[in-house]
Amino acid sequence: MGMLDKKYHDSNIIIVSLEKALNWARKNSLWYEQFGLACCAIEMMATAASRYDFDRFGILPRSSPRQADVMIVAGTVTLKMASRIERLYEQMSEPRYVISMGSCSNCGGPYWEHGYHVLKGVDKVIPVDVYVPGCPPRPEALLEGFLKLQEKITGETIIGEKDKDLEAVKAEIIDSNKDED
Amino acid sequence: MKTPEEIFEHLTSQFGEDELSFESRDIGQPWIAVQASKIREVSKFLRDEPDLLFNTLMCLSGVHYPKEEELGVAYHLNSTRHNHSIALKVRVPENEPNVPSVESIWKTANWHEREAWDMTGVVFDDHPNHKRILLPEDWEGHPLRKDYVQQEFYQGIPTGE
Amino acid sequence: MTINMGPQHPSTHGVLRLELDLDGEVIKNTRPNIGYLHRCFEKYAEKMDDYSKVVPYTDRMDYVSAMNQEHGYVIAVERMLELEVPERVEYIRVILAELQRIASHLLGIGTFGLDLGAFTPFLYCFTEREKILDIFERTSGARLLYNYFAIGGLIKDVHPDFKKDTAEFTKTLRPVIKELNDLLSTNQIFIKRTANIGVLPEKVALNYGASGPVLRGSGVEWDLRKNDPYSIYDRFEFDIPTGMGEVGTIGDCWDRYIVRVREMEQSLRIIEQALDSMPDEGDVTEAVPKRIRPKEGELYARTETPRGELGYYIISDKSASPYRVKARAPSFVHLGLLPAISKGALIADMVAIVGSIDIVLGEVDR
Amino acid sequence: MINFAANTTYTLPILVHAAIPLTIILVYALVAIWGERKIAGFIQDRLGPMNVGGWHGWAQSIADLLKLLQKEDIVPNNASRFLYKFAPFMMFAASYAAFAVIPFSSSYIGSNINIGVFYLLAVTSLLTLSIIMAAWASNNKWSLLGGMRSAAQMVSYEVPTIATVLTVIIVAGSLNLMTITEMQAGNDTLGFLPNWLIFQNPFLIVAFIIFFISILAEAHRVPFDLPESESELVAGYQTEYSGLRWAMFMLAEYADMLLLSLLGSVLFFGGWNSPFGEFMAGPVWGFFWFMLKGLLLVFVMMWIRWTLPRYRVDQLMHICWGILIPLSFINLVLVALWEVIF
Repeated sequence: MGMLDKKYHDSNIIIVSLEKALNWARKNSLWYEQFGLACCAIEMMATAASRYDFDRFGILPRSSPRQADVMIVAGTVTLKMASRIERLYEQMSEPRYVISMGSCSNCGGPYWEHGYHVLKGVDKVIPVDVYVPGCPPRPEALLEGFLKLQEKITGETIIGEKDKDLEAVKAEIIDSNKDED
Repeated sequence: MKTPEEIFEHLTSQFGEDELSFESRDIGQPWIAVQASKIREVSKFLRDEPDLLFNTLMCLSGVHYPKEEELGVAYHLNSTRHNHSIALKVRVPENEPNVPSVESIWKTANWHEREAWDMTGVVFDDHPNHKRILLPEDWEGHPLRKDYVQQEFYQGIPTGE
Repeated sequence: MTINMGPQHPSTHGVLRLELDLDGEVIKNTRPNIGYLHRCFEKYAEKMDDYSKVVPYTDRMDYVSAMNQEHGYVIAVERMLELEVPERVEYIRVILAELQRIASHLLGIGTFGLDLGAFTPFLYCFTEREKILDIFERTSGARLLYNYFAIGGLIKDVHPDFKKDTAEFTKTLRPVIKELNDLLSTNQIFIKRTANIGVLPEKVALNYGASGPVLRGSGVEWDLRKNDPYSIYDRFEFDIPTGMGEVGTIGDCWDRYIVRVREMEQSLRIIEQALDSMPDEGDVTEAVPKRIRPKEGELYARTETPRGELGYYIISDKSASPYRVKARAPSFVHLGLLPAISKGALIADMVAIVGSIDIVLGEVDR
Repeated sequence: MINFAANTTYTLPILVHAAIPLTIILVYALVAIWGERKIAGFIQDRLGPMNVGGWHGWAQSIADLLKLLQKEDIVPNNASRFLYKFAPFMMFAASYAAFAVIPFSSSYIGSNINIGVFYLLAVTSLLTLSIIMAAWASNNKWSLLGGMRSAAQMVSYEVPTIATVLTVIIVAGSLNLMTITEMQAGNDTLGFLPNWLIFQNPFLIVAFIIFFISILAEAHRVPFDLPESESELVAGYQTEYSGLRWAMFMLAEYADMLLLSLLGSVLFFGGWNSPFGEFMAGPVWGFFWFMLKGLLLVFVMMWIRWTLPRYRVDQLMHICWGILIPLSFINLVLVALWEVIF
């Protein structure tokens, strides 16, 4: 992901250290898009407020999607809202991340069975990086979600996943399948 | 402060007993059943009569009665002046669900009636903005009908799991 | 010029969309568009196979004042069952409901300030709100949506320190209200932004079905806790604050705001009285029925939530699940009167008006 | 024929002169953005940045900047492409160019020209133009509204700013910022106070208050931050900007804030003069005092930002045309009279 995505075929020492610096900057400056959908938005606000204080981790709200890095889908996504969420996601500038906060946006939550107007999981319309479970999740859980996202960013490369890494991943999957058998 | 029975008496003295009836069940509150064609006149009378002065419409709800193949609209009125309240009820057949709008009497009915149309499919005549309110305009069906079948896709997005 | 405010906009308090017809910055016409959070509450209430299973869904309607939502619903069902609730339960419910009212008003005031550009009071309000949430958490185990009121009682007894915690909190809140008054209520910029803005005359308010602080801000002394007493509210002494047009016209944004601030003080009074006379012993679950099957009939029960009159219209058909539950949400009604009071205002005023009627979209769309 | 030798003699000093204010601006912006978050945290009972880089999150702004460099550069559909791309750079150039006439220390000034004040005010007027450019080019209604507000606000508030600057010029009798600073040296006022202009004439205190209110509006700070008021206009004229271009706007805003504060300290608080006469004076100390005075004013701006709500557009204009402008002109006359009499 990012501006140099897959432009180089091979990594070297310069690219690796540049990669580290860029990842460090990205993970430490996650500005989230300031919009909430439902109950979870209140907990999101509580996380930004004095007691939990998002700003400690450099997380700031931005009201314009253009300047945001991460979208917190905080609350129930309805079918009427789904296309708007999609558009908001498209308006965000790359590199962008999505945190799905709460059961509703993970899978429909309590509105799973008879909720005719509820989208059963926001991942049906946009890709999600981190799922935070809970109804609503506690502020600590949301912070944990951000820490997980930071971990994920640390592992990103500017030249795309190396081929041998892919092979290793494949081998791992085959191994784990064997264990299950 | 008047009891529902007194309010009913007051109403019958004005409109006669043909279009009104006083109903109640085992528990809960009684209500006055009104013919659909009369609801606007009755409402206006209830609002303006000095002894009644029902100046607010608290709630307006649509109900579906599949057994009788009817739709109902319940009006809950309240008077802040006399501190009494009453429920009115209108029943219309499913195939011709037209009820006169009371929007001109209580402005709050505007959104409530739109919601009743949206959820149960009662049509309110002379409503200034008779559109769906909660669901999108291109939604199929009225969800709070007992025979409602959920559509599978909305604009290409699956509504189920 | 027509402009879309929302569904993603910093000051629409959720997913409200307002279509504004503008002439420069002056608003010619407002068309609220709602339904972006329609979560099918009424359908769920019908589909649940037990009356008590509806309670968690009432929480999620007005998620800022979940206790009050539950209170309204359990009262409605208890009236259908003609159920007597133990004394201790009533006291605990009233204390929790009033604490929730304070928490909700704190949030409303804070976000109102935020809409007008004052960021710091918002965080001060949240700090106080966290203290209330701590009490709720120790009592029910949850921070936001509690599912704590059961039909006929409570899910479980309160925390042993409940009385102590609450009494402590009531002492710490009063200085904070004073600080808020210094920071916002008497701030000249704040007054300039809110006085004479979005004036809602008494007659219009009643015709549009307004209730709660919005109606009281227009000078009508109408509070269901006094005018149609439910639970044990008739035992307590408290005043109904109303808008008096101290800095502008009666029914302007400042009046609606100050009513909320003053209501917090009244809630504190109720809590203190209830703490004094609350019985210490008693089983809170003794009256909870095993099986809930009301007889045939229907009723409309209303309670006073922080936002206004919350009504539940419940029809029972002798089965175990309700035939129809309609929730009359105050925010829904208040949003309906937005076009009437926003004509001729500026965009900046629009933000103030939406903030002053203090809507929660979960309740608007249900 | 090009004379290379002559060229180097000219270009090298120019480059050095250009680099010094740029470094100051960049370092200041990184510190100020971090500082503002810390100050906001302190006012709001929280901590502010804590994790990035170790001690109190000192590297926070660096991370932000590095991240903004990586962001995608979006140009909206139907935007006026050239204007859209050019506006942020023009805005930064405007505030950067104005630093040329600021006397940072007794021995350093970018360009010691005789019409320094005039040049500064003229160049900063470009800010308005670039904001309108950005707003109009974005093809977004919120941006446009922000741009119109900004144009009205900045053009209006330039009048009281200039009127108060004029009062100082009447007292100082020079348009050269270096000369104005030099004449404020010494500690003779009432026997112990420094010879700063604010102590020279009681009406200059009024002038300073008007000046400070006006620069709050010029720098778009609360309670006058209408062009980008978050809760009303999403992000005003910056709504469509992302990544580096948006960073340029932020940089320009912060640079503008410092520029106006420094101008204030030159005009009213003696510029690089030490408050203790000869004690701790000299070119290096001069730079220290000068920045300290400027940053103090910046701090007050931040303090106000986190305390007050914001005004409405029409109220803002009323304050300007109804109160500040008449007051500043009356004050101008009074200052002149005072100078004639004493």
